[in-house]
Amino acid sequence: MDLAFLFRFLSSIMVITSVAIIEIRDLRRSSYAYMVQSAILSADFSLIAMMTGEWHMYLWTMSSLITKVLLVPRAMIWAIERTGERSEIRPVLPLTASFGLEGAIIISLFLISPSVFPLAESRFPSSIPISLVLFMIGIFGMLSRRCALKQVLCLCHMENGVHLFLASLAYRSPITVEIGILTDAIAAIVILLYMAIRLKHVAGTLDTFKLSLLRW
Amino acid sequence: MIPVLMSLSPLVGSLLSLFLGRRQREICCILSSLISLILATTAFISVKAEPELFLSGEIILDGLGALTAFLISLIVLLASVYSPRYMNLEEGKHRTYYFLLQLFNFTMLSVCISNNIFLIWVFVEATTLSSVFLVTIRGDPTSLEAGWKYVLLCTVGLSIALFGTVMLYVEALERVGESGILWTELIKNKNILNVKAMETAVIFIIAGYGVKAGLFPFHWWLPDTYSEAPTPVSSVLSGVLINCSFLAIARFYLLSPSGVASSLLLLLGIISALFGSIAMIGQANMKRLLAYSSVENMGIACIGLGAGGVGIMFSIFHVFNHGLLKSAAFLSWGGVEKSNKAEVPPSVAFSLILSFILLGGCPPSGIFLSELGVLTSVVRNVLLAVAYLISVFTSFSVLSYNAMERGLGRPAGGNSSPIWIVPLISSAMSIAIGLYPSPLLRVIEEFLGGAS
Amino acid sequence: MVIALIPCALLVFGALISLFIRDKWICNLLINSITALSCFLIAAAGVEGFLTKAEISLPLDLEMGIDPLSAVFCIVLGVIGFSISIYSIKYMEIYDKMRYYGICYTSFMLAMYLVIIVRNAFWFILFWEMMTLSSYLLVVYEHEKEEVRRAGFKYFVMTHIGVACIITAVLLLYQQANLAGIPGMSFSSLSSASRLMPPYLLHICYLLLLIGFLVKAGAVPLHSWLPDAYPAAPSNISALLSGFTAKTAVYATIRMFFIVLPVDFWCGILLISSGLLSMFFGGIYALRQVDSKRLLAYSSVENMGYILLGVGAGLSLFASGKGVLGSIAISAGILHTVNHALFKALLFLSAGSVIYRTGRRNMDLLGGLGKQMGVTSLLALIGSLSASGVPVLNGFVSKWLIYSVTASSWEIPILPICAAVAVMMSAITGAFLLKYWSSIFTGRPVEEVKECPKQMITGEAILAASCIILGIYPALALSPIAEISGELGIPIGVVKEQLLTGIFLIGPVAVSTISLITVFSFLSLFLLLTVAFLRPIGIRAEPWFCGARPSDLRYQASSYYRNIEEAMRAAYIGAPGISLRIYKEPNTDRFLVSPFVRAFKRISRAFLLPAMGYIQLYLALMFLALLLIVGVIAWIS
Amino acid sequence: MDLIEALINLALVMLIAPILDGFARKVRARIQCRIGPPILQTWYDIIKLFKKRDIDPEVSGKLYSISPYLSLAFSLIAVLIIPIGCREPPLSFTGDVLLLIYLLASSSLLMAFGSTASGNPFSGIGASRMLSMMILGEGMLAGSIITFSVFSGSLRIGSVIKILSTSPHLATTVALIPLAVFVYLESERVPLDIHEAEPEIIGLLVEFSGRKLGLMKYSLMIRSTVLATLLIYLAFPWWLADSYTSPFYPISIILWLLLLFLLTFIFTVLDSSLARYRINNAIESLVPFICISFLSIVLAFLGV
Repeated sequence: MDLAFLFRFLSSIMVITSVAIIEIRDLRRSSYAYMVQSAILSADFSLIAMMTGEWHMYLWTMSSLITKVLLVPRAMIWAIERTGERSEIRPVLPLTASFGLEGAIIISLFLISPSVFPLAESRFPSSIPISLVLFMIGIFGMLSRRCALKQVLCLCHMENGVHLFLASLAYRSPITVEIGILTDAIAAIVILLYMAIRLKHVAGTLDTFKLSLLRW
Repeated sequence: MIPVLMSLSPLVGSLLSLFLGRRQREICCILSSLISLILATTAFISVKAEPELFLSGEIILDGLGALTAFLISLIVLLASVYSPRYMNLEEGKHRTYYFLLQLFNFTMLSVCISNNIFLIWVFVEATTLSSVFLVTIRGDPTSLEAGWKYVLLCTVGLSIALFGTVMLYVEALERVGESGILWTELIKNKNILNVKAMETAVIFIIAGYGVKAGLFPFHWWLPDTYSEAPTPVSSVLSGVLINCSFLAIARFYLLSPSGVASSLLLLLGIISALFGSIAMIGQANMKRLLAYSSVENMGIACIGLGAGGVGIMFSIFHVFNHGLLKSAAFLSWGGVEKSNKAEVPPSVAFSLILSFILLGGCPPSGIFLSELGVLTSVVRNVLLAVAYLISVFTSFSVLSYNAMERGLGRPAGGNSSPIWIVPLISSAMSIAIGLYPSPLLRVIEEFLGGAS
Repeated sequence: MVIALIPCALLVFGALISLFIRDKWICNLLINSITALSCFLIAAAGVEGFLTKAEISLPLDLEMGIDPLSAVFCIVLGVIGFSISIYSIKYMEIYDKMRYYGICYTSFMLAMYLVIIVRNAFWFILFWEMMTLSSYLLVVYEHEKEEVRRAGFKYFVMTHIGVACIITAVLLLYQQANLAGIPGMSFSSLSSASRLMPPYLLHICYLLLLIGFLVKAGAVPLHSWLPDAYPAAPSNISALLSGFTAKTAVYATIRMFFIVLPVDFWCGILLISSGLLSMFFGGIYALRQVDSKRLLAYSSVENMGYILLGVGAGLSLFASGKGVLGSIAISAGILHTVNHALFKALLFLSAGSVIYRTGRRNMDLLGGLGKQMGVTSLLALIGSLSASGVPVLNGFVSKWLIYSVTASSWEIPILPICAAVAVMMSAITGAFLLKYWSSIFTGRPVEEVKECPKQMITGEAILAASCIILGIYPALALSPIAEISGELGIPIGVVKEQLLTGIFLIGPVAVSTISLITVFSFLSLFLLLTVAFLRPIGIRAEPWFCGARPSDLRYQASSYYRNIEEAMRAAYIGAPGISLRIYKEPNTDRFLVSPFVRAFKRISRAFLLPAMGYIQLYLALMFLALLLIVGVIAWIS
Repeated sequence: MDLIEALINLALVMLIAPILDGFARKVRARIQCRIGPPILQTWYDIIKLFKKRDIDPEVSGKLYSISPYLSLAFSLIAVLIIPIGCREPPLSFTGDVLLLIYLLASSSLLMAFGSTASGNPFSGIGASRMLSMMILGEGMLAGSIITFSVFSGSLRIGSVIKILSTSPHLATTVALIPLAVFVYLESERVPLDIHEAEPEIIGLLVEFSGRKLGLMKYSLMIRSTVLATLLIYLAFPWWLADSYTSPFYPISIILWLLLLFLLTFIFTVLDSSLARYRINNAIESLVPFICISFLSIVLAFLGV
């Protein structure tokens, strides 16, 4: 069972978990799904570390484990309790339509990614389309969901995609880069959650359709 | 070591201000930005054609960086001198305001001096995060909504830029090897980089940083953020924040000024110039009007960048002038907001009219020169020149109409507290540059000489 | 050439000084004396410019030079500026924003002076823009009043449309110069560039420059800002505006269309037709005015019609090969510019002194001031008589010269018809100036008013004296003007000989001698007059009111030419169905400016449609654009 | 500028003008079947007026007392420009036609200024009416004279008459009509003498009395004679002597007098048989003549 096959298998599971994160209505369970996905991501990082023998990849897996698997879901649940939001506001798109769109995104990205990103000769060719899929699904989630907290979750999901892309291609970059990018991602998520709580407290709702007073 | 000290002094100032009393906090904020201004001017004066490297290549001091750093520290100093008199915040907000203002200053200065392509991304992202709570300091639903949009849109945009940077890095790794992460290495042997891969990377970078710079299809967060933020913050945001992202775009564009990237910049530039100026026409809220004027001016800068040759020099010069005058316009508008609606103190009215007309591009101002320079670089293609002229004339007439509408007409009165001197400093500096631009142009030329 | 630079330094010094003087009276005195001194020096520079054709080029390629054309306009600016500055020492006391006035007035004077001596297109645009801006700030001097602001805004928009056209035209020329490899933006390089321009581009340049200059001159198709802007400005400023700023447009037209760009026949025809329209509509609308400064504003439009007729005739005659007659026509146009500058400034200053004392502009409410303000009424009389072309005064000579040139150029059929219309218009000029003078200065005094202070009288007296001198001895102005034709490639000797003694005056009589004869006959009659006065003066009695009660019977200014207005109802565009009681001003900008403003507002609303506040929409638009870009690039490569 | 001819012309016109007016009053009387005053009656009136003391209104300004002399001065200068008897007028140069128009216009303008200066509102009404008529009159005069100059190719009255005498054409005859109407208007004949309506004593000269009234009337008469001679010579340009020294000169002077008396006779017959217009239908009646004068310019261009 060589590591490359294991790497590809784990990445494909991540695609399934990403669809789960977007579709699950209940905020608490979708953050759990996010925790699962981050765990798989960290496993991927460790595999890359083993394969390339880069010592600081281990550091990267450790930090992503601590932050993505423990810290962010904890913060998310804390925010869910503070704002009292049980489940998501009914999204505009019905279930089947969003499933269909996500499927279309996945398939189209797998087809066009080789022509757009001619990085065939990199060590992990398979991870590029997968990270793109994660990224686009995250964006699609933010587009189609009304609840602010759900948008934050989709943002974290998108960050996972970016980090996978980063790790699989720029695994030889110095440590300062990884620390910087990771802190930025986490800081953005924490700030967004804090603002979501303030919004709930001040504006009374987390529905972004109602939060659109600034026009023209 | 000057650039490192220059960026660290606001960081130290911000941390210090957490533990001080109300008055001392304001003074500490002003002091730290003053120190960073002095260091920035010494760096600007001592800058040479060849970029100097510090801390094993991580920190760089070249023409473009020094110029933007000087502008940033100047504008933040003006804002920090302006805000004690303008803002009346209770204790909690007062502390966060001054802490974040200096932190914001630190992040922007470090963008100018960072040589590592990833660190540029990290610090630009940090500028967004540090300025969010400055925007939502007022705490009412609209400012929170503006902050929400600001963070979400900028983070998503910048992640696109991250994609581009990673692709660039992979390409550099192959061609240049380990040290490919440093911008100076890349610029030295940019001709051996594979053109095809570079193109897609630069496209993604332009799109990504374009979100922060406020180019047309990505600018939607700009008007809401500027109109909701308190005036000194929006003067810093509009004056210098978009300069940082423009600096990033310029640095990466200079790596591969290929056909596709330059035509993309020209396309985005002309659309944002036209959109910005026409969107300004019907605006009632003055700050939104100035926001759309920022979109328009960034469009003009991108046109200059895309046109290449002398256009690049004048676009950098234009962004510098625009920073000066946009913050002057916002600060003088703050003066008008401060005086009660019935009457406008004559000194504030004078600084408002002066800064708005100069921002529009009236002859003595630097913007007139840079707009003329960008026009000469784009004058070959008649269609582009005509669209460019339309946008420049519309923005000039709308800005001067609004200046006259709000400056004149109300009887002179009200307390003209001395804060109106602050915007006058930057307007006077812009007039001086307009009449005698050669030292600035020399620095930019040396930088461009080194880079190309 | 050094004398030419001293006034600039003085004016800049004046502008800076006025910033720091708190006391109103001292600031006013200082500003006006500085401008008076610098205007005197400007006139001296003009005279010196005749003797030595001086050129100077400062750094940043700011070339300046005084050739005969600039010299004539320098002298005119000097004389008018000097008298207006002296006048405004006392006049500005009724206003209080002295520093605002100080900065704008000195920069306005400086900009006008530099516009007429600069030789570089870039700096020409810069000073033209500076002149427009400072004149705007002066027009909105009393910006507390609502209609002043509205008039100022219309002035701002229309003059800046003109400036935009001029900038575009100069840039077209500059682009041509770049392609042909000719460096720099000086007039000489632009003229050589214009020679190798494709004809269609050249005609676009002509059209744009025409629009730019006609807006500034206030010729009819683009004059709708003028009748609002002049009354809104304080009187000494409107005197300067109508006296010289409109003339800078004439200077620029002559500079551009004769010296820089190749001469073109159809531009001449355009100028002539615009002149004809301005004469006709300026005169007719002036007949109806009840506000004194509006009447004078429309009279400026009319006189600009005469000037454009002269210059346009010159241009078309030049283009059709008749150089000598063409240069005489231009000299006639420039002479009328000089004369009009003098007597229009005099009329505006007299209106100003009436406002200084009574504070009113509506002629219906004024009347009978002639008794108390004797000297002002005499000066106003001199102004209005010279404007309506009474032979001894200066208006007659230039009008007569323009008509004789246009009437005697039979190749271009339109010109004699213009001459006929012009003669008819001169009668209308006499009519509305009679209305102006008599409704203010004659009849029973409406209120007790003292005479105006000395400075205002001296200011007006200088202008009146120059009107009379140029009337009696026009060769004083004609010989320098004739030298201008030397610039246009016509030997000066021929033009001078033609003008003063030649085809225009078969036999020994020169133009100046006609006036000598009139003076001679005056003298003889005055002798008769003095003899008559030896006899006892008649009785002073109540005026005979033909039996009516002599209470406050007054002949209102608005009822002066009611029948003529009735007959010419068709000519008043934009005021259908004149009901003489409700006086509707024909606002041409109802269908010229406001539709554009509404259209622009709608377009900007349409552009902003997607900004509906939904963050999802913004994200969707962002990614749509990104997808588009990536798709196009993938498709290209 | 030969002085003798100038003096002769001046003397002739100054002498003939009042006599013509006397003759007109005699003819009007004859038409109304009454004997009427002697022909020299107008001279007697003027001499009487010069001797009388005049009554000045106290609100009148200085211009009120000077304007009669100014308007007379301009009329006298106009005399020097028109040819009397011989083809070369004493003061002739290119463009003297326009100077003639201006002199006559400013003479009546000064009269209007003087009358308003008298302070009486009724003289204001008179002045505004006179200027309304003058505006239309100038239109007619300008149109016709420019037709003559375009047709004859020069702006000198002398050469205009010389060329006209060779070949009469439709354009010139058409141009004569508005000129004749203008002369009729200037000579204060009934249908158009609104501003000097004697019966109601309202009009321009209501405040003038004594010497000033005499001077004003005298300048009016001289102006109408000058215009009458211009009309005569443009209509019949044939019997003009070459110069005042030629033997044919006295005969042409007599012919000139006869034509003047004939013209006055025609005008007076018209005058006494028509009723006076109100101001607005007077204006409406004059507008067609302006169109005719501009039409004649176009005809002159077509070389008809």
